[in-house]
Amino acid sequence: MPVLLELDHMTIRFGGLIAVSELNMQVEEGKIGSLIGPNGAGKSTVFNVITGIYTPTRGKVTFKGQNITGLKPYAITSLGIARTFQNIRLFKNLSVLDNVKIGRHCRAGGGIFGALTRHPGIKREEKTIAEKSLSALDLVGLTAKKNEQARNLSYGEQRRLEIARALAAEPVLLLLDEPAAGMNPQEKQTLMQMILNIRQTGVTILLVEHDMKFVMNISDCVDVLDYGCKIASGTPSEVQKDPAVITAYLGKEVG
Amino acid sequence: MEGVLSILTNPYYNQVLTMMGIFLIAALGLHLITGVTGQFSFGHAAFLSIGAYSSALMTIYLHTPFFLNMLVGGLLAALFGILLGIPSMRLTGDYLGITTLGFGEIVRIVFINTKITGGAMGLGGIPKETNIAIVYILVVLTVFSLYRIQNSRFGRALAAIREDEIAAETMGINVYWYKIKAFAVGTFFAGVSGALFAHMMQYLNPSDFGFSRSFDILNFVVLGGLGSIPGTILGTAVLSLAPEFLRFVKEYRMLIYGALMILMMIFRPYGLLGNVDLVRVFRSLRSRGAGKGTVSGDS
Amino acid sequence: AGCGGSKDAPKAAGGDTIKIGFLGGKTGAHAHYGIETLKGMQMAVDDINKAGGVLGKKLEIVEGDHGSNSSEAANVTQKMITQKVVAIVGDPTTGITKTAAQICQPAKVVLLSAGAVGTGVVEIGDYIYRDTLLDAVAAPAVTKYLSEELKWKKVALVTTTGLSYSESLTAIFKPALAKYGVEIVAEQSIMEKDTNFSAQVTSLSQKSFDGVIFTGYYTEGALFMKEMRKQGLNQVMAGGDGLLGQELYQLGEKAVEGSMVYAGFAVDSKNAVGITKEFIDKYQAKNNNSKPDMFAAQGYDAVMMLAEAMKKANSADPTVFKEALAKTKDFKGVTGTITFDANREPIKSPVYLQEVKNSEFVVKTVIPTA
Amino acid sequence: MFFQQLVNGVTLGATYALIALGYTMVYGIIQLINFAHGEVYMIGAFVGLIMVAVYKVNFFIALLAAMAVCIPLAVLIERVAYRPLRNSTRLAPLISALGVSIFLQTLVTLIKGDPNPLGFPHVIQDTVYALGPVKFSLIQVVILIVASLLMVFLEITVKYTKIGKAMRATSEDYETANLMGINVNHVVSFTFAAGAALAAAGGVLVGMYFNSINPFMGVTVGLKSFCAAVVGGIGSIPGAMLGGLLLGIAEVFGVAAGFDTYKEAISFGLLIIILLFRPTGLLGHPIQRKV
Amino acid sequence: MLLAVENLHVSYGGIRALKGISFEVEEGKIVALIGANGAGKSTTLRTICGLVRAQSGRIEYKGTVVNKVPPYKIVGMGISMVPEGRRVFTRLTVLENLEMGAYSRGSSQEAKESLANVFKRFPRLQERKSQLAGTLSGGEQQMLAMGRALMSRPQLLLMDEPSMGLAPMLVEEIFSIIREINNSGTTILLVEQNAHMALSVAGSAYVLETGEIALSGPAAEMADNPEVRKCYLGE
Ligand SMILES: Nc1ncnc2c1ncn2[C@@H]1O[C@H](COP(=O)(O)OP(=O)(O)OP(=O)(O)O)[C@@H](O)[C@H]1O
Ligand SMILES: Nc1ncnc2c1ncn2[C@@H]1O[C@H](COP(=O)(O)OP(=O)(O)OP(=O)(O)O)[C@@H](O)[C@H]1O
Ligand SMILES: CC(C)C[C@H](N)C(=O)O
Ligand SMILES: [Mg+2]
Ligand SMILES: [Mg+2]
Repeated sequence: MPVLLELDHMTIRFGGLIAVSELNMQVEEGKIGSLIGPNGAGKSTVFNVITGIYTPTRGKVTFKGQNITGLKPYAITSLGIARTFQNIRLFKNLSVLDNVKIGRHCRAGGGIFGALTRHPGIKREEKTIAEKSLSALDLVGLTAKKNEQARNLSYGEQRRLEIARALAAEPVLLLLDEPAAGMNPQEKQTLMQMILNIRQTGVTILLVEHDMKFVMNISDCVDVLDYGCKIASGTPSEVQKDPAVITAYLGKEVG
Repeated sequence: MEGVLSILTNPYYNQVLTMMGIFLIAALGLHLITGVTGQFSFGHAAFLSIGAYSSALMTIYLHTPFFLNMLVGGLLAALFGILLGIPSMRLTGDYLGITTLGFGEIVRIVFINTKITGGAMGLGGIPKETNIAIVYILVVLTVFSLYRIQNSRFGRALAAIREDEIAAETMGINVYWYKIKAFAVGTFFAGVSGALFAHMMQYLNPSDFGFSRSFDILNFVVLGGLGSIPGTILGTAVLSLAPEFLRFVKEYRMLIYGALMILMMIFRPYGLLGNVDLVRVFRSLRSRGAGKGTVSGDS
Repeated sequence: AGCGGSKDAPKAAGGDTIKIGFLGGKTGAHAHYGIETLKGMQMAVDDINKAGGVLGKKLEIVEGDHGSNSSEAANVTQKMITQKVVAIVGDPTTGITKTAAQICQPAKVVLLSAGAVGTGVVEIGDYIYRDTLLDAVAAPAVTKYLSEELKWKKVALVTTTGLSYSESLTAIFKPALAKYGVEIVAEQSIMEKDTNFSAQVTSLSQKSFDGVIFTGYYTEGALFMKEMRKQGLNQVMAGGDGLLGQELYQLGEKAVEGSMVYAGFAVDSKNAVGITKEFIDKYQAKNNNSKPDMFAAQGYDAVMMLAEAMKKANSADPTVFKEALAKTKDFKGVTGTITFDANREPIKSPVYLQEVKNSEFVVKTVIPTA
Repeated sequence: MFFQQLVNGVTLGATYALIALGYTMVYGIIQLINFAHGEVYMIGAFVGLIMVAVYKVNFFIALLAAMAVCIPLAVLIERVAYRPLRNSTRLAPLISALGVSIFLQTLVTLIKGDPNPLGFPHVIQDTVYALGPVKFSLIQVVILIVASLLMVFLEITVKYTKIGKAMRATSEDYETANLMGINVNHVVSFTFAAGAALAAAGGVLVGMYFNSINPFMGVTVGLKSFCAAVVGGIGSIPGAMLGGLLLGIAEVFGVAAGFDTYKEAISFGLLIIILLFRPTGLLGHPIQRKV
Repeated sequence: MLLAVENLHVSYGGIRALKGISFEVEEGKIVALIGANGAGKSTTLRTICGLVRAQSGRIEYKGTVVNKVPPYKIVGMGISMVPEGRRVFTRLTVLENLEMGAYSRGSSQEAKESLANVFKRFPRLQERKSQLAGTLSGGEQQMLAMGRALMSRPQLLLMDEPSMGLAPMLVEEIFSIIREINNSGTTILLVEQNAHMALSVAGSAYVLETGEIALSGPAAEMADNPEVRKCYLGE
């Protein structure tokens, strides 16, 4: 399998704090990769670097063979990377459906001119946006709430909306930052199935998650960070037996 | 019917309504910038003045047709809107607000100091081209355009920026570029409105475009209901007619006007039509009506 | 008529009064001018009505307060026109007069400003008039006096930028000063509503000059002089009717003692005679003994001139009596004599040059211009 | 000449700073550009004038009286016009603040009878000191000292006292501040009270210095002071002082350098330039982007 | 009974979030509240704190009805909350956040002790005590939110998903902390998605479903209930 995303000696510091240090990491196309590690290890920071919110102090990010270090977030999204946020960032006063439609922004092209004229091309485009958005909502089970304002959803519903919004972009690579947080086991189960389905459609997924059962069940490979450094990498079963990972993160073997 | 006719023929009503229409166009422009995109702009009057002076000068010196001058006025205002949009790349919220306010004042002072605009003495001799028909045709066009813009990919992107810039950017929206576009479109309408104003008043003075004018227009947008086109229309109507209706209270007028602003905000914190989904209201009214009228209801 | 049963019908049909509009700010920044003008107008209307009115009808004032805001001024002007005024007196300031003129001219309603002195007013059309002492007439006369009688050789010129009135007055003073050989050693500008002039005065303190020509309004004038005294400068200032108002010495206190203000009207208690004296007495009786100023007097004269024109033309129709108005010659008003020249600009005499003495305006000299 | 202009600039700047402190306080806590602050300042000036002119009291009593009127006034304004709008859009309280502004300007005009300015009697002697060629007056010194003292006092209050910390917590998240046991309403009222005390002091001092007060005096000075607060970094108390001084000095030197016709543009021009380089003002905290 | 909730109705505009729930929290116990997304768990806690007003029903704390008591007074009465989504004061430092937690406490000596205690439990917070809370990682913020609530030494602690976003080791740690706090006399009402852990520490539990209490009983019994096992324990 070809490598889709590659981090090369990626380092980022905040003042005196080195949040991520010399990280080398690869995500293969079509796989589900996971990034785990203790709180404050630098996982979200890695996401922020990949999506262009932070510029790394050192090192390089390559996506589909293209160097994307330092590109603006919107440019990176257009290349096919979509994400969710650990601290939910929805468009709170917009409807659930509009949230998802905005997620599809980068897959459409209508501008002011199109808005004013609504020529057939635009009508078609709008129709596709609506269809795809609805099907993304359907996937996360929020169809019934499509006209609700996003702010009125409960925490777990908001998380799922975030996923739908990211999916609407039809990304090549989907970054999920703790998607299962705030969900109960049954909901997690559904979510897991959902992620597997998404992968099935050819989307590569990189996951940050603290629920080990979840991670171990669906990941193809796992990278472990601690204090910004990579301490292990491999298949779930390899990683969960790794003594370094156990002392730093798991505390005990999980099964 | 007679009432409508008398409004059109009575020069006073005509005047008041025309003025209202002119400011409505400007307010709708600001609605796009502030209501939809969420960018504070406290210097909208500056763009009116740019449109007003440029189109007046073109009429006076180049004798070009009014519609061309109005268009140029709009475009010129948009050009400055873009210029002002550029700092908005780095500034947010109140910082942007105060910058636009400063920009507005600077523009006014520049006009005071320019010869060709008559400086503080003002610019007279502008032919009267504006009339109520032209104004309301343009109002309709503006409403139509804004309605379409708001319900499009472009409009949704602007709303996303208002809600959360970082998230918007992560959705692939080039936030800076879109903000600039919003400024350009919004200030274009201000420029057009300014051109209409110039050819209505026939005499321009920089003091017509001070910050109190900017805040008036902002009032229209906020009191009507941020982000809502019908709200902006209602806000403009109420606030431009209020001073006229309040004329009888004489010197207490501004006292009442100020109190009215406070009360309206307190009782409708999201504006008169903020949080009212007109489409839903309309639909429910219609479906109720349909339910009454037909026995074998279809959908 | 009458079939509609509208409330307006009897009024329009009745027409037993002749309506004259008042345009000005009763509120807002320039309220003082508006309020005084209205007082003068009211006195004139009362006098005329007592004497039997005009053409057998009584005069009535329709008030149009615009709060010193120009787009509102346009609205109220239009409103008064729909209320069937035959003439409007106002606005006291040049800027708003120009706005209103654009509406009155095509509506064929006479506009007679009792205050506007700036340029480009009567040029708007043949329905537009004013009864003020023009700066173009007064400033040169005063300059001559300053140079020849008071021996001013060097002056500092202070302008309020952004204020139409001040800028045009400065433009008139400059050639006049040159003509009478007075050198401008320093020019400074200030803004309306400014309260701090330390920078300008510090700059002036580097120069030597005999006096200050100040072309703005009294508030800034008073504070400017105060700052001068604070920084140890002792020159006095001279300026136009913008400085006229008791606020000048109330605010300026000792600092404005000796400063000079010219106007088309002043209460010259010792020498006032005839209608002028009557006017002053009547005003004082009505207003707690305070003295009338130029705006009240000009407001009074404006109504009187209109009434006379109507009588002469034997018509209250503006299209008719405007002809008579344009021919006004040697009209004897409380402010002096007024004649409209070929361009319908008022030729007024005399110029009252007043001086602040013991916190009061006293007439220093009366300069005839004719 | 240079030093004289510097003295001019510093004094002007100190008056801006005095009022800017009030803006910054209130902004810092409830993120509201309290446009009515200028009017509270205006009313403070009028109260001071009445006390001095009618009741012939001395300067300090006048100052206290002005505060005694302005504090409840500002607290009332918050109660009536802002509190009901706490959870609505950011612009809503801004508009009602403008409403309050218009209301108070008109009210004072009506009570006074006309909008014309009044002079301020001399309660602080007009003594002029000379330091070489540079002259300055007692009132200038008083303004500078009062502004500096207030700045230090406020900074200490906000940074190190319990109520100060409560203010900062409140400024960020009402609801959670509530959950800490903070009576948010009290904190906000306290902030307005402090802001009003500053405005009252500003009104009396500036009224005395400029020698003229009128019902609309709050508008321009208010706007420029707000500019000063932003230049310094709104929310930052030393920032307000720095911004005020900077604007005052720039304005005075701009005029001295012959840009007098652009005087009003100077502060705004400076504001824009500074914000372009420091988007959150000179001493403002840069906004952290962490998601 | 420390807390008694009776027939509580809450709605947001037109949305009915709680449709008449009743439950009790006995002094010294841990009570768990579990349920699916949107069931109304957070709403319940927010209503107890006074952040949301109830349409009808009663909330009785130590024998007094607290329905209309403003939140800051409720805190003064000894209730404190770890809110959903952390809600740390992002522009305050870690230390200042913790100090805010002790706001309602009079004695600074007690506050000092509490602080030492919190730092002992979460050494990471001590490491970062002068970092702005907004720049902490998600889990660090969660620790801070916990620490902050502990600073006030409440009698009744409401916790809204305290384990969310925490690494596995810390999850264990948090639950042992919960037990510890409880042992030292604090009563706890715990909302958790991690039902497994929640039921293991709790004495009794309630299951919320779309605004109504669907099940209730001793925690151990609930953990054995097949319905609960299927829906909330993922088996
Ligand atoms: N802007 C910033 N300034 C200072 N420190 C920062 C900043 N952003 C992150 N950090 C620090 O960098 C470290 C890594 O943070 P990050 O959010 O990546 O952790 P994480 O692995 O996602 O943890 P968690 O699982 O708790 O979410 C943390 O200790 C955090 O405090
Ligand atoms: N502010 C609000 N406005 C309108 N509706 C709301 C609001 N907050 C919550 N709701 C609705 O109330 C219901 C209950 O929400 P609540 O947050 O209490 O659920 P929850 O049980 O805590 O869910 P989760 O596990 O997802 O946090 C949901 O349907 C939600 O959509
Ligand atoms: C009020 C007056 C000072 C006005 C001045 N005469 C003008 O024409 O504007
Ligand atoms: Mg994280
Ligand atoms: Mg919840």
